[in-house]
This record gives sequence, structure tokens and C-alpha cells, in this order.
Amino acid sequence: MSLLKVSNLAVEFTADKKTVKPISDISFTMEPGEVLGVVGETGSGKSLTAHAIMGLTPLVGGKVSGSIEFDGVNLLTLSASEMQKVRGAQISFIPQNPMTSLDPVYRVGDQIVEGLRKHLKLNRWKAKTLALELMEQLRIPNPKRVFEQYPHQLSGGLKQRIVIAIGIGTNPKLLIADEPTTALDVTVQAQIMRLFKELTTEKGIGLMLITHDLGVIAQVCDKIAVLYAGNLVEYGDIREVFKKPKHPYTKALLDCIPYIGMEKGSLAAIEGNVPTATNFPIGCRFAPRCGLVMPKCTESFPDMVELAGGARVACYKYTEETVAG
Amino acid sequence: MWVYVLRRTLLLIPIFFAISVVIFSLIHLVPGDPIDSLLGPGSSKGDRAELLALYGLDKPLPMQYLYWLKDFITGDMGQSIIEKQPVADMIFYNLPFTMRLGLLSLAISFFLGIFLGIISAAAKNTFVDYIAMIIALLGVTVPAFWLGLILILAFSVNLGWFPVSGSGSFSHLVLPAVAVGLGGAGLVARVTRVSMLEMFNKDFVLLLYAKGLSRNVIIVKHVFRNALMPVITILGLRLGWILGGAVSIEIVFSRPGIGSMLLTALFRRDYPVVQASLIFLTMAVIIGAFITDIIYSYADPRVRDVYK
Amino acid sequence: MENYLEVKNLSVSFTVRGGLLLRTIGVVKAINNISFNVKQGEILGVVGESGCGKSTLARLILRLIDANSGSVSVKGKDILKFSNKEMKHQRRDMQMVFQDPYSVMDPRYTIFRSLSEPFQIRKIKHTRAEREKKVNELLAMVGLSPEHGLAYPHELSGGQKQRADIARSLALSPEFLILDEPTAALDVSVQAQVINLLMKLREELDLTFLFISHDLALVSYFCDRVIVMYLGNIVEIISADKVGTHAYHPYTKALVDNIFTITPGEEKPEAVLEGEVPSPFDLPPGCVFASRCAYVKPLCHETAPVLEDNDDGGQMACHYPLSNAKLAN
Amino acid sequence: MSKVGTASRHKSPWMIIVKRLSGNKMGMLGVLIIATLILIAIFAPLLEPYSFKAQDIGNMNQAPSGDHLLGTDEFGRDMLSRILRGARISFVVGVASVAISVVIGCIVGAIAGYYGGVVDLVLTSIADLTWSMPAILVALLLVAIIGPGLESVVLAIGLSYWSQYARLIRGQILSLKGSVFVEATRSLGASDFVILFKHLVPNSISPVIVAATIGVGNAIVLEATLGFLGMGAQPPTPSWGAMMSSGTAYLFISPWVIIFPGIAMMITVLGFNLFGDALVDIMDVKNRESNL
Repeated sequence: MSLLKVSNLAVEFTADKKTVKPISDISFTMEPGEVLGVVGETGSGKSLTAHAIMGLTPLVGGKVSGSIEFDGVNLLTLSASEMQKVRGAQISFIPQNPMTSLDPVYRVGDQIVEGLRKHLKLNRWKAKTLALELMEQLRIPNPKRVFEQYPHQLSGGLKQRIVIAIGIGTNPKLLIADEPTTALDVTVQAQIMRLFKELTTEKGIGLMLITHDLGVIAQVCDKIAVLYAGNLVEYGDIREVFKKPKHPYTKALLDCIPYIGMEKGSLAAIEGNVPTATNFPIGCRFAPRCGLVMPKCTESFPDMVELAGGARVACYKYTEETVAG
Repeated sequence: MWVYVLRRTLLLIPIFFAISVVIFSLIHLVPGDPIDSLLGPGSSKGDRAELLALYGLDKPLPMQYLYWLKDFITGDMGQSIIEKQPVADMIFYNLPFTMRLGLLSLAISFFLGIFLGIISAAAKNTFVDYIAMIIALLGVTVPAFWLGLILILAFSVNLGWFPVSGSGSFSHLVLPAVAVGLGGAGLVARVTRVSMLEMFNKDFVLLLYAKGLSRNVIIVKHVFRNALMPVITILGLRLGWILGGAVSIEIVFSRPGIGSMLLTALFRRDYPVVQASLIFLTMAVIIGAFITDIIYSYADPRVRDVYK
Repeated sequence: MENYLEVKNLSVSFTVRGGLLLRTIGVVKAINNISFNVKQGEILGVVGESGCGKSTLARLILRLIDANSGSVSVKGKDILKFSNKEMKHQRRDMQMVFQDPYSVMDPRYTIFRSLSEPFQIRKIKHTRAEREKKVNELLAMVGLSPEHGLAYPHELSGGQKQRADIARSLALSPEFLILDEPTAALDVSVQAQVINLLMKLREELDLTFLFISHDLALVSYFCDRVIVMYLGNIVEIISADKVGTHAYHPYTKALVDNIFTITPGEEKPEAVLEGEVPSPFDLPPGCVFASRCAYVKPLCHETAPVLEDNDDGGQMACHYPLSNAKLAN
Repeated sequence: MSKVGTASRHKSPWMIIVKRLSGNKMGMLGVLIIATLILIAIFAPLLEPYSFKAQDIGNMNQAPSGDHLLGTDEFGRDMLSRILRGARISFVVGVASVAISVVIGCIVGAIAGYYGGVVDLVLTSIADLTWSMPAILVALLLVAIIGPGLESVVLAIGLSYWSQYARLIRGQILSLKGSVFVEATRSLGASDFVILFKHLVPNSISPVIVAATIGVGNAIVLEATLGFLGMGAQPPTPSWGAMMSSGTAYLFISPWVIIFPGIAMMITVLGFNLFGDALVDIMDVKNRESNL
């Protein structure tokens, strides 16, 4: 059984009698212990996808449709209190900005303990011992001291480790991390990513890593899902996708990234701007910026097709090939 | 922390001097003097000079201030020109009444305000929210004296639950304190609501939900606890505004107190009384603000660190 | 090649005050005795992590902040000694493109009005038609249409705003631009657009650039030479094409090794830096990087290395620079 | 490049405010109340069923009836006429005193915020001290100094409330001073004057507008309180506060003399508060102190 099976996930918001659908038709699966990278630019809906799986979208008034099967249970059918038992226990979440994700008025140790007590039903002492163990595992120097400190007294890297401790302390089956290292410096980013990889492999936790940084994905993930303007455009094995990207967007995106030793003048750009949810174009949403656009791309949205080798892509270029072949 | 408290306490001394200088000079700007009202018609220039010398009003202003200050510090606040009794006695007779009224009003402001603020923030954009906010808005828009009069009409005249005026027992204190406290409650409720709603949008609240905590725990243990900081700040800053209503309320309920004493003295141009009661009221407000500031810097770990 | 800009022994420190009586809590040496040159027509990169002083450096050169000591010479003249009037004149030639396109324009002004402002400040008299022509030329130069001029900042995307900011910086036909992380807030696809635009503009307008960024890969692609900064000090100045292979300073090498490349599964040399950037207050004597350096030796904790020439035409500040042989492993 | 649309579709910040206001029910209710008040203030003489000062000894302390919709006072004067006429005084006192506060506050706040250092420390200390003092005490003392009368009430209220605006403007300017667009303008060689008055002040004004709107309501309440304490406009001027003051003596005989002016004032102040609160959302004002 898959760990997570997301089918036709869509979220819509209604404001002033206008409805916008920032994400729609998102389907993918994750196996236990797998590391899936979800990549996309601003407005691609990658964070919203994570929030929807965590059941956090209703907080901001979003209506979720489709199905999110976790461990065989459709999370969308759970009641609010049932969902509370899943959140933080079986699925944990690392939010975008570690600098501001801890409650400023409580000691960081108590914030780890809070989740442990709630889900593992531990007493204060056992929870504290476990929290200190976790901090040790996360290579937090002098855990006893840090336990007593407040968030503003810690550096960004340390805060992020505390947030990770909160996330993995309850031994979840799935960890969703939303841009976990974007706010950190490169050298600290490398430390944190290495920790991430070690811990999830060690404990067999499935990791969904959401980022705009293709470099991070290339180094850490097994599978990749590429989002553009609220749609999943390509999904596949990490090496396959990076070696031979199928979707014109994925290909163009990879060409936009400078690397050390790149030849001058060879940096390609994708002209135009990422559309926002209020003005998504009709048909394939990448069509206005695509170099290979065909007439029907601007008429209707291409279905996701599965190619040989398990890669999936939503592009008319491939529907024709598969039909022909 | 204690060093900080001590430093802040010492800072009250220059504030006291600044305030006393300002009040002293302002009062001497008031035209007309009480001597005229003491002197009957047909009195001579000599009588006047004698009286002026008696109250020390013939000396240059800075000298008068220094004399006054010396006396004030030793507990002698001078003689009331009209009442002919020591100002200190008048102050210490009236002060407890104002203190009781002030403290009970503040308690009402704080607890009622916080209660209204929390329920309206928790039930944002529902019927409960609207009702709570209308109560809060009325508290801020209605002047205390009018509310006092309406409360008398409703609860004393029609229902006969509370006495109309006077100051003897606790039941005398209820209506005045409600009249003053409702304004403060409105203020506190509005600040609590806004600051809680602001907290709901903070990143850390998202993580709390993601941890699987229940909404009630998040609201009370985290969102409210954080929202309390700005509430305390505003409360300290607006203490004077909340207690300002007490002056007119003492008149409405014919209660003794510094406010009504000040007002009577102001009409009769009784300088020493006006001066002393203004200084007492202002210092009370400043000390109150000082206490809230200490509470604030203790309650917020971030501020606590700055003053370590 | 001639030097356009020469920075010599530039230093600035900030006093952090706090408490009631504004007592001094500590002193941060934000820029510590820095010297370098920018050659006419070159793109010089400045790279470093947050808090290394790269943005402060930009503001010092433009005199948005006053330096404590040192000199900044433009074409041989020390602009730090300029009077306000001379400096106002000098600013025509030196402009800056800012990091955050979201707040670089006054939100109450249309783009057109923001782009007219440089002319107004210079008291350049234009007729309405001339002004319009001038602004539209600027817009066209950065790939925007006259239509965008009528918009308010909140109506444009991040990339469009950044183009508008570039147009603003070009209004007075400067010779030299400081680019302070101009793409840090943008998506990669838009970043590439802006980088390509800047390359085109440099060709067309014969500009000299000082490019500040935290992204070593981007800097090494875009620039001719790169200055690597750490905690207010220059640790290395290196030719951009040698960054990946011939770094002398261990910090430069660590930065290179810590970049996540887009080649999956590529084995990295084990060079993850442990520890974090130390607090900038009261730095220890010796090398600023010593506390995190994998090659640290006792001398490093005692005396601070000075910036010296190396065999590859660059400069480094290290007692034990990495040999090329070592890097090859 | 994507299309940005035609010229007519570009909305200046002001146009956005007007559009958003029209969609805000509570805000529109506030606007309606304020507009009605202004109309009443202008046309009071035409609307009054009786002359506001005509005494009618035969009809003293009459309860509300068909003849006198809101009853009569202790001199038999028609309450409705007096309340309508009182709107004029309240409105003028409110607006004029807020104008004084705003001018003083903005000058002090802008100087403190822009120049900083010792100037800032001194000005802020004075403003904080004034702000923490009960406005009613300050106003009472000032009226005692200047002497009674409507003008001195306006001046006294204006001088009691300036510190709030000074604090607001100072805070805004401090936070904007370091913003990127100010730095960008400075790097073009703009003078302090241009930066302060073309960029900083116009961008700081939103919270001041909110505070001033609500401030008019506060000033009306303060005027009434002064009037009630006998330190406001002097009889026979039909100020709402003075009306209630003279009504207290007859509280148990003719409560309507107290109730109706109070309700009129409550609705007025509510109008300014609703409008001000709506402006907080509409103008996206972040400063918490602006609508207190």
C-alpha cells in the first residue's frame, strides 16, 4: 500500500463572490520511506498542496476537493478531532520560516515537549528526557541549556533543528517540509539537509520536500514532482527527470540555473511571467511562455500521460506520441 | 531584572520634578487669584498684601516653587485657601475613595475587556463577535458621566438595586466603577481582538496547528498569551484615559475623591489644593504605567533579555 | 586595464546601543580594513553569507553610510572627501539597483512618476513630451512598454518591478552600477531574464558593475572577478573562471562544495562546515574563519592573515592557502 | 511581458480606498452618520421646529409628545431644536480641535522621527508624558487658564490630544526612513526636504487619517465632559454637554433632558468610530495605536 495517494487534489477560495482555484488536478503517490521533491516557482501552489495534505487550508478558508489517502484512509473524510490525531503524530510538518515558527514566549524545550505529551501520552519527565534525546540526535550543542532557552536566543540553524525535533519526535510516517532551508545561509543549509536525509533514512520516514531550489532536490530526493501554476506538469524518478526532462517547462527551468563553470551567455531564460491564480490562461498554463506551443495547447488542458519507465507528464507533445505509438 | 526595576524607579524622580514644575507654572498662569475671593468688598491694599505674604504669594515664582517643593517633600502641602485646612489632610481623606474607584474600574476594564476580546477574536465575523464588539464600541464612544447618569436611572431609580449617590459601602462603589470601567473594557477588548487576530496570522500558529494541538489550546495557551503583550503596553499607556472618567463620575455620584476635590478647588481658584491633587493624580497614572511596564518586561522573554 | 574604482583600507563599525540611557552594548566591525579595485568595464562580484558586510560595503561606496576610515576613489578622486554638492554631482555616475523590488518604488507613485523623479531631483527641465519620450526610452531599454509606466508598483510582478528599478538607476546615464542582490527575491526563470538583461545593458551602455550576491554559482557565471567576504573581511579575490577549481581560501572552497548542484547523485567531497557564523561582537584575534575552518592550525588563532597576491593573479588572506594539488583530490 | 491593461484600469491608492470603502457596510454606515451630522450642522436653523432658545414657561420639563418630540427642558425650550443646534457645536469643536492636534502633532512627530537623537528623546518624552496624562485634566487646567468659552474649549482639547498624532507620525517615519525606496531616492541625490515631504510624510499619513477620524469622536466626548463639568461652552449655547449638565438637577423629573443629547452624541461618536475602524482595514494601517 502506498503511504500517500493524492488524487485530483484541488483547493478553491471564494472572496467577494469570486472563486479562484490556485491548485487543481494534482495526483501523485508516495511510497513509505520515499523522498519526494515538489518543485515550483512562486504561485505554483506547492505550499498550498502541503497545507491541503496537512488539513490546514480550512484555517484560511480554502475548500479542498479530490482525495488524500494516507495509510489507506482518506484524510478529507476525517472529522476535525480525528485529523488532530493525525497531524503532528503520523504526518509532521516543517513550515517555511524557522525564524518565526516558534512561539516567542515559551522555552523551546517546552515546545518540543508539548507535541510529545499530546501524541505519545507521556508524563512531563519522560517527555523531557525524550526531547533531550532528540536534541542530541539533531546535534544540538549543549541540549540541556538550549532546552531552557527562548527562540530569540537561538540562531536560525538552531531554531530549524528545534522545529525538526518537533516534527520527528512523534515518529511520524510522513514528514512534509516546506522550504526548510530557504531562509538559511548556504553552509548552514548544507548541514540541515544532511541531517534531514540521515534522519529520515534512519527512521524510515517518508519525506516530502517542497522547494524552489532544484539543486536541493537533486541532492536529496528519490522522486520529483514539478508544479506550474497550480498544476502538476511532470512527475518521475529524480535521475530520469534531471537527465531527460520531458515537459518543456521542466527543461526550460533546468536551463535557467547557473552553475560554477557555466559558459558565459549560455544562461537561458523563460520569457514572460508566472501567471497568478486570478488570471490563469485557458488550456495548458505554460502555453504562453512555451517555445513548443501548438494550437490546441491554448484550447484545453492536456491530460497526464504515463510514459514508459513510469514517468508522467502533462503535455500534448506526449499525448500524440503515445497515441501514435 | 532587579537592576532594571531599580533604574526605572529612580527615573520616577526626575519625572516627578518635571511634572511638578509644569503643573506649578501652569497653575500660576490661571488668571484671577483666590485672595480676591477671600477679601470682602472695601478691604484695603494692606489687607491684601498681608494675605499675599501669608500664603507666600508675594515672592518670585521660582522661589515660590522651591518653598513649595521643600514643604511638599516634608509632607506639608500647604493650607487650603478656601477650606482653611491642611491640603495634606484633604488629600489623605479623599485619596482612598479615588483609589478604590480606580482599582475596581481597572479590574473591570481588564477582565471584562479581555473576555470580550477573546470571544470576539475566537468567533471572528460571527454574531458573538458583533455583539462583543458593539459593547466594546459603546464603551469607547459613550462618556463616563452619561453612562453614570443612565446607570443611576436604570439601577437606582427604576430597579432600586444600588444607592444613587454616596460612598459608604461596596454597593456605592459598583455603579461608579462600572461607568468608568466600561470605557476601559471597550479599549482593552478592541486591542485584545486586533492583537489576537494579528497573532493568528503568525507563522508559529501554523506550526501549532501542524503539531495537532486543538484550537482551544492554541487560542488560550499561545495566541492569547502572545496577544497579551500589546494589551499590557496599551493599558499602561492609556491608564490616564481610562481613569480620566473618574473625575466626572465622582461628581455624578457625589462621591468624595481627588477628582471632585480638584474640580471644586479649580472653580474656587484654590491653588494649593489644585496643585496637590493634580500632582497626585498625574503621579498615580505614571506609577500605574510604570508598574504595567515592569509587568510587561517581565512577561515577554524578549524584552526581559534586553534589560538583563 | 584602468581602474574605475579604488577602495583602500575602508572600515566602518557600528555601535549597538540599548537600554534606557542608550549605553553601548557592543561594537560590530561591519567592514574591516578592506581594499580592492574595480577595473573599467568589468563585472566584479562580491559574495558572502548574511552578515558578512556585503550590503554595507555597497552603501559605503555610495556614501549612504559614512565610513570611519579609508578612501573610495573614483577615477583617482577620493569621493569620501567630496562636499555634499560635489557628491550630489558624483551620484549621477554611480547608481544602485536594490535587492527588494517589492519596496523599491514609492507605493503612491506610478512607475512613470518614479522614473521622472531622477530628472526632477537634477532639476533637468523637460517639456511634458520630452519627459515622456525619455521615460519611455528607459522603459524600452529594460524591456517594458510605455503601458507599464502607467501602472502602480503593486500592479507589477516582481520581475517587472526589478526591471523598473533598473530603468530608474539608468535614468541619469551612470557609468557605474552597484547591483545589490538584484535577483534574490525573484524566481529562477525571472532571475535568468534579469541577468541576461543586465548583460545586454552592460554591452550597450559600456557600464561597470559591482554585483553583490550570496549565490556563488550566479556570481561565478555573471562576473569577471569575485571577492569572497566573511564577517567584514575579504578572504579571497579570485578570477571567476577559477572559482570552481583554483580556490585558495578554505572558506571559498567550502562555499563551492556546499552548493547543491543540479546533477543528481553527484558525490561531494565531505566538506560540510560545522558550526555557525560567530557573533560579530568582539571577534577573537586571528583569522575570522578559524572557528569553522577544517584546516585550522594554532597560528590561525593568533594572528590575522593579510590579503596577499597569489600565483593565479588573485589575492587571498590565509596562512595556509590550499594548494592546487590538494584541490585536485 | 504580460499586458498590464489599459490606462483606465490603473488604480491609484486613493481610488482603491474609495472602492473598498463602498464595499464595507460598517464603514458606509459611519459615512452616512457623519454626512447626516454635517447636513444637520449646516441646516440646523431650517430643521428646528422651534427656536432653540425660545423659552416657554408654561411648558417646562414636558415629556416627549406630539408637540415636542423629545420633550422640553427646565425653561420649556424644545429639546429637539436644541439637540439639532448642538450638532453644529459638537461638529465644529470636534473638527477644529482635531485640526489643531494634527498640525502640532505632525510637526513635532516629523521632527522627532526624522532627526532622531537628543531632539527625538526630548520630544518623545514630552509626548509620552502628555499622552499618559488624562486628557480631561489637561483640558480642565487649560480652560481654567484661557478662560471659559467655545474657543478656549477648542484650543484646550487641541492641546490635550496632539501627542497621539506626534507618536503616530514619528513611528511611521522611523519605520519608513530605512525603507528601500527612501534609500533609492537618497542615492539619486535627493535632499532631506524632498525625502521628508514628498515621500515620508505622504506615506505616513494613513494612520493619522484614521486617528483623526476617531479623534473627532473623542474630542466631541471631551467637549461634552467639559460642558458637563461646567467648564465648556457657557449657557445659553446649546452644547450637548452643557444641556446634560443643566439636566442633572432634574434627572428624576425629566430624564429625557439627559438621555436624548447623550444618544445624539453616542450616534455621532459611533459614526466617527465606525468610519475610522473601516479605514484601518481599507487603508491597511498596521499601527495599532491609530484607532484607540
